[in-house]
Amino acid sequence: MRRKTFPHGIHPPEYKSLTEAKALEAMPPPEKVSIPLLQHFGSPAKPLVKKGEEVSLGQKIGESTALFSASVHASVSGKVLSVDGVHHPLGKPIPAVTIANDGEDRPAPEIQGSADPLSLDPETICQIVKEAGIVGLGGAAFPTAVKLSPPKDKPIDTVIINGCECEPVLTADHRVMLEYTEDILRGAELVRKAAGAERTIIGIEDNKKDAVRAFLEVMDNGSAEIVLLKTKYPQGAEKNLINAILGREVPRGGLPFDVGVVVQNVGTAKAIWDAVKFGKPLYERALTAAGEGVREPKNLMVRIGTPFQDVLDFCGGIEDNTNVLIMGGPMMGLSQWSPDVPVIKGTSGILAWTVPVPPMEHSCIRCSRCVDHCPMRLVPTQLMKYVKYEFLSDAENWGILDCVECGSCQYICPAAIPLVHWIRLGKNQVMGLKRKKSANNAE
Amino acid sequence: MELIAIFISAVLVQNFVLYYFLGICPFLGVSKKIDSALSMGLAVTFVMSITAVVSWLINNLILIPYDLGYLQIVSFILVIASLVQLVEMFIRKISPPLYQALGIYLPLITTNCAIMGLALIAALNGYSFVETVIFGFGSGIGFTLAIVLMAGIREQLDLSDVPEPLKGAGIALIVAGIMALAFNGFIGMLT
Amino acid sequence: MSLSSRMILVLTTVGLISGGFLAGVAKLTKERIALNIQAEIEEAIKIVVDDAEVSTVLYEEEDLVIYREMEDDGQLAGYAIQATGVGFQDKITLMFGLDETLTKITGLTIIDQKETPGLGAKITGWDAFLQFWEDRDATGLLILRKPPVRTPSELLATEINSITAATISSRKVLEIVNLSLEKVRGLIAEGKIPSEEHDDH
Amino acid sequence: MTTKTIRAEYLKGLWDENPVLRQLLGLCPTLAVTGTVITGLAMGLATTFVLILSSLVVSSIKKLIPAQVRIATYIVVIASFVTIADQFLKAFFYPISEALGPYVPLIVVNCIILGRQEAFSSRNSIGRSLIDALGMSTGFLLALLVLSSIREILGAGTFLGYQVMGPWFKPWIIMILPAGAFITLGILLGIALKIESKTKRS
Amino acid sequence: MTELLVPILTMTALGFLFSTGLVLAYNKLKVEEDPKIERVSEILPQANCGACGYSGCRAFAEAVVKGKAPVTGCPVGGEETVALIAETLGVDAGEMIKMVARLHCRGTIEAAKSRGCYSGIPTCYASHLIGGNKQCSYGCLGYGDCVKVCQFDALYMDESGLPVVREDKCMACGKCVDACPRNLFELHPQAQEVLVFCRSEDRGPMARKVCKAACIACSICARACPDAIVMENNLAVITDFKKIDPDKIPDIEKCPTDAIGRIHKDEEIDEG
Amino acid sequence: MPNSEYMIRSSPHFKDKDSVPKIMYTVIIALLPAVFTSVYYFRLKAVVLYFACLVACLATEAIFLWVRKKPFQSLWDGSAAITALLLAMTLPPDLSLDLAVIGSVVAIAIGKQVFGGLGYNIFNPALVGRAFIQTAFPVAMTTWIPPVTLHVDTATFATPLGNLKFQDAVVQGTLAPLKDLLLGNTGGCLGETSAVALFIGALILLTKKTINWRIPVGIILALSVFTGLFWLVNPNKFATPVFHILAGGLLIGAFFMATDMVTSPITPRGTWIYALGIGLMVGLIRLFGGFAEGVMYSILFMNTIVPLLNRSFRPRILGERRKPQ
Repeated sequence: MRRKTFPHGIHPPEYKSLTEAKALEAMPPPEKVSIPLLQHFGSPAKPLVKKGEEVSLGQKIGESTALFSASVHASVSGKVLSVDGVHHPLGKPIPAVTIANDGEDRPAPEIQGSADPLSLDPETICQIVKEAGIVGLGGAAFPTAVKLSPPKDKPIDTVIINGCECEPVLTADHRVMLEYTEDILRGAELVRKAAGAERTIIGIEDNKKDAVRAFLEVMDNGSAEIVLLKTKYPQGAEKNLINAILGREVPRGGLPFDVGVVVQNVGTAKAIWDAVKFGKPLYERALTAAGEGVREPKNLMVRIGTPFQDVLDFCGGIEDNTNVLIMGGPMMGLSQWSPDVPVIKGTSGILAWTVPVPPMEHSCIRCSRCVDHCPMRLVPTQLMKYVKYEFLSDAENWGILDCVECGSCQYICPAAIPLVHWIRLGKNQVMGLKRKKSANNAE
Repeated sequence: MELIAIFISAVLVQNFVLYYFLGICPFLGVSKKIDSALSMGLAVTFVMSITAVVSWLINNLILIPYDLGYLQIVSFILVIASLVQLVEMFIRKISPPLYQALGIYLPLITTNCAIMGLALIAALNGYSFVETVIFGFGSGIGFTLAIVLMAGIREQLDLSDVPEPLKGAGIALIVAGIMALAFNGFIGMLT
Repeated sequence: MSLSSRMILVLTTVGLISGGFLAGVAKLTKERIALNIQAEIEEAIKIVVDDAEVSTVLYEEEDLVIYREMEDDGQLAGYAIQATGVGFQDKITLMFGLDETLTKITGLTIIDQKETPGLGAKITGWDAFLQFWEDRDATGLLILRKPPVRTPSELLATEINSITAATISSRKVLEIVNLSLEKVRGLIAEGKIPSEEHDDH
Repeated sequence: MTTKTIRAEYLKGLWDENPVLRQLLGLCPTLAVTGTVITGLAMGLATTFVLILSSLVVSSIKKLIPAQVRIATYIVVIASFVTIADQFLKAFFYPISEALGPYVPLIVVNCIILGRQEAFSSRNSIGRSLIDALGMSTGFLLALLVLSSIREILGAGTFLGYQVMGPWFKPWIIMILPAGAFITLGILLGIALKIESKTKRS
Repeated sequence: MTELLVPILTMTALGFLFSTGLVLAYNKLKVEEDPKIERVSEILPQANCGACGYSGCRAFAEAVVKGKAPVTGCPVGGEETVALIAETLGVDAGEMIKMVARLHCRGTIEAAKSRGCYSGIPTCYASHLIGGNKQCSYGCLGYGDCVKVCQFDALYMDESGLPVVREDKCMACGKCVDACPRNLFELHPQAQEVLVFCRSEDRGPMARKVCKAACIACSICARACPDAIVMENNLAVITDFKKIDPDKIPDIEKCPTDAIGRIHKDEEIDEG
Repeated sequence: MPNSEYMIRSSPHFKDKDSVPKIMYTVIIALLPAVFTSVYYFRLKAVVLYFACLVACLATEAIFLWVRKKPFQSLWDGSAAITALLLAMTLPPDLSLDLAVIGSVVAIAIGKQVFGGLGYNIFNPALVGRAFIQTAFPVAMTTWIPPVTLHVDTATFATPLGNLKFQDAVVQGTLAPLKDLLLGNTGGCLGETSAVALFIGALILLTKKTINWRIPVGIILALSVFTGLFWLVNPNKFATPVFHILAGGLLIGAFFMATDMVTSPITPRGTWIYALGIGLMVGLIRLFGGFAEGVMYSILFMNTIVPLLNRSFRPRILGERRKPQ
């Protein structure tokens, strides 16, 4: 099988051997879960329960109000302790429903599967997915229902199931592919039906050949194609994945719809199958707890709302000299200041790391490595300088808003400049200016 | 061949800015942004070409036949001043954005020594009519080249950590000095 | 009076006054300036032709002027040739002398040049370049001696000393002289110079 | 007008509003003729002559000129004086005039002169204009002197033609070339700004 | 005689020719511009700071002359400028209230707990982007973005880690208001003495945990002055400072965390 | 909680091991073969020149860092040392030390620090320093001595290119043999004579991907095509492209100077134009210009264009439509 890939990008050390052979382990539900009502950017869901109320497993406790928002469900059964702001992995305190686990895992009565999921029509599938609060499990947590219902004028021809897991260290998706191969295939079929696409392609990087074999074993002919990809970061980023597999380029500021593609993570595909077949809402997810600081790295099935501390304790605790705690992968993950934050739908990994003092920052020597490696073909150093010296309109012209913050540039930068941080800063400022402008125009 | 030599010499070898030190004011003043530098360069090129023609006519049809060499200065500057004012009014009428872009520098073309210098040097070199036109045009292009290169460099310097007292004119002059060194490479290429 | 007519009037008047004024000043200085220019050429001639007192223009074209030089007593002192040509950076105007027989160069001086200061500009002031022009053979092509020598005796009669690090400027001077000499020889062959003298004798 | 204001009017041209170092005016001649002190001085004096006389004329006829032909008139006045200066140099200081080349006629477009007429003489009395012109031209002369001294001493090892550096000194030819002029003036401007910011702070 | 006549004639002719040309061109091509714009523009301080909401002083002048902007639109120039502009345009200036920028946070290094060990670009905005370096998600981050944008030298960071406004120098241009990623600055009339020094919307216990100077929503102040102070999102808000009864100020200052109270004018004079 | 202070920072949390000092020291190592060759050919003179330039450059850098209150660590990042080495390598072996020191001071002060130090300079610092002394002291900078291995007893000696330009070496048949050019057994600047030593260094840089391969390739390509055309037309008057590549400072310029990251374009298309421009201009100067050698001027001239190139040749962003320009 020929290996496909996209231009540019980097190849950081993988560190996957620690956990890739470890089967997913279901972590026992903790005593207390805090389920934030907002798990991605957007507006928080409206709480449906009150303090003191009894809830059951899978019960909807937050109703999505806006388009780009998803419902949330109880991940344990028990009593609601509070509906109040808690620290959140994304930084700001966010209202969350805290539930004391009664240990019974009483399923909610409304949970009902459908006997023949593949016969459902697209609208129903979308509806179920929306009700189940499914979001993209790759990390960005984009509501899946939105992805499944593209605008009418943008016909979809291809569904890509993203099995790249290009982030170093993380192996949860890998394990999901090995252990839930059939579920993923079925979920993929549902996605294809819902989106009205003709074909399904599963993209897997060549460092996970066993997953390819697993798929080939269970696949009945023709239901999906498998494309082997050269291991490279950030292959899992939608735009690069589409470029790698189909050679299509998503237009600037556009979405995969614009080139007739829907991309779903393998975990999401499984979640869709679970939701449609068994009526199971998204209340748990697979994640990798690893890193130098974690004593026993593991792949885990964790209930949403479990505090990081509990997960880390389950993995034997962390080393004393741990000084970085990350939610997500090492390239795009968010550093956490406190282990009290809960696991959310987008938590693909919990990493504890011991990093040395950051290397001394030099001034940019224009080595152009960031230019050579940027998967979006931007000029990160120039963007950084435009932001630093406040030439925001130039930064916009040079495509700062196209940056996907994959971190390739900063990884490769010999001068150790916090490029991604600068670019994020610039993106925010540019967006702020734009908002201001449109507000002024609206006046 | 002679004409090409005059042209290339005016652009690269005896560049008005870097060799004759003419037009330093706009060279420093309007070289902060590439776009405005380009407009300024083109405006100067335009005015230079016209000046070359008109000053040649005056010099060869009036001043030399009547032995009025000493009226060169007054008559040239009068021509230039009126020309520039005409151009200014013209641009203001037909292209307000261009006028906005060049801002206060358009009137300054009057006192741009490059224009006056062009008329004088062309007269001094005793160029023929066609040579004068080529010389005027080439000098304008040379000015444009210098100012646009300078603007490119200064845009990059905007993103640099230049010591406070040197910011602006100081560093621009130093860059001009190094540019003059680099342009030295062209010396002797035409002879 | 309307604005327009006032504008015209003022500018015309200013032009009138300044014109008159300048004409006056020019009248006062004109002669001196002419004298200055004359003096410069005469001085150059004196350098290149010994005992030259009276000059007459024998021949004149765009880049070449030939003077005949007489001593006080009316005896022929030699010829001075003023030539202009392209140097390393810009034009070079120079003057060189020929003896009575038009076969030997008697000296050379640079009137005007814009060569690189301190380098090519040495053609005006560097003794080892200028002094070594005496007694060069003017009947054939002169060539450049490289690297430079220290005394004139080291040079052949057909050789010219060069300037270290300014080879091109020295070569340009040589080229101008060679070209002018060729022209002069052509003129002799055509009988244009020194024809008048032949008539005299 | 009190003595104090006269002094202040005069002194401002030396430093606070020094045309070259602070206002960046008249840079073309500043760069072009400062290869040797003597040409620098000659240029400075010629400029002084033109500046003072045209200030006098402009301030005395300022009321007669309609705004639309203001600049044209000033220029003719200035050009007349420049012509006189040029003729004078040619007649009595021929070698210097040769060395200055086209830069004497170019005094006519020296921004300092027109700038002063625009900014000062056309709005002020004859006396004040005179003082202002004197101050400005002294400032210009000083700047030329400083620059040309540096360039001549480093570039030729001489000052006003007299050898000032020992025989060990190798002249830096670059200093009398355009590149050296630009770099030296750039550094001078930097130093001027540094001094200014220091004095301001204290 | 011709020696004199020719130049005089030439110059006269040239002068005549060009002046005529200019006059013709002037009449044909001139562009009308309201001379008032120039005059107003000359009055303005030329700081080109954009506080008026226009791209520069000249743009503002144009807007004022065209009636698109109020004569009081330039906060930097102060009353004098307003008066001059009003006089030029012949309109009534109205009253101009001196405004100053004020910080709504008292989370000094000591009071507000820091959050982890921040290692990134040392600006408030950058820190704010990744959650901030203080446990409080609403408070001042202390990197002085506001000080950097202040054109009038009216802000400085003091040792406690908070920016201080020199009210005499503050021109109320609003740059700091825009610069603060947490919107802690607001322009207030200088006369307003009582202020809420907190923006935390956290519930009391959480707010107290992260910062000693946080508003813990105890509503003592709101009870003391119900007309002027209300509680919104766990935070005291002054709805109308004019309605604050001066006699009640001591009651307001009973705030257990000092999150509301008078601005300590005396101190600032010492430091400024 | 074992550790109360976790680090808060933006992603990514991984970092490649390469660093600015590493890059700089790789370049220095790559320069060493040529440095040693020059010491072999010019003995003590070479050692003293290298030493003088190193000391002067580092001292100037240190003074600027001190005055501008910048971290002193950056003195040892290797950039000043590279400038010193490159400057020394482009000096005539017999140059007096005061001139070398002036060149070093100018290189660091005017070439680099006035722009803000490492990473901000527009022009290659070593070349600024060299251009300065070349223009200031043209005679000293064009006086050459033969290498000790040649065993000739002349005070001055012409470089192969000087021979070509001023002595009509092709016509006279006195062109330096290619073998000498390869080994460096000829006159010229300290570091430029031995093509082999430079090739070894270039190989190091290319395999380590420290330099952009497009630049040397572009320069050599443009120069070969340009000089090759003239050579084909009249081999009796013009030297072969191979001679032009091996002689003079072309190789050191193409591999070590034009490739200076700070002063070369950051985009591939810009890089090609830059490289081809240098090659072409070297050819023009050598064949028709006033100088025997043109590498320094060509690189400096193209340096002035780099900001424009960087601006005009922004790469096409993924998904961006090609606009008709």
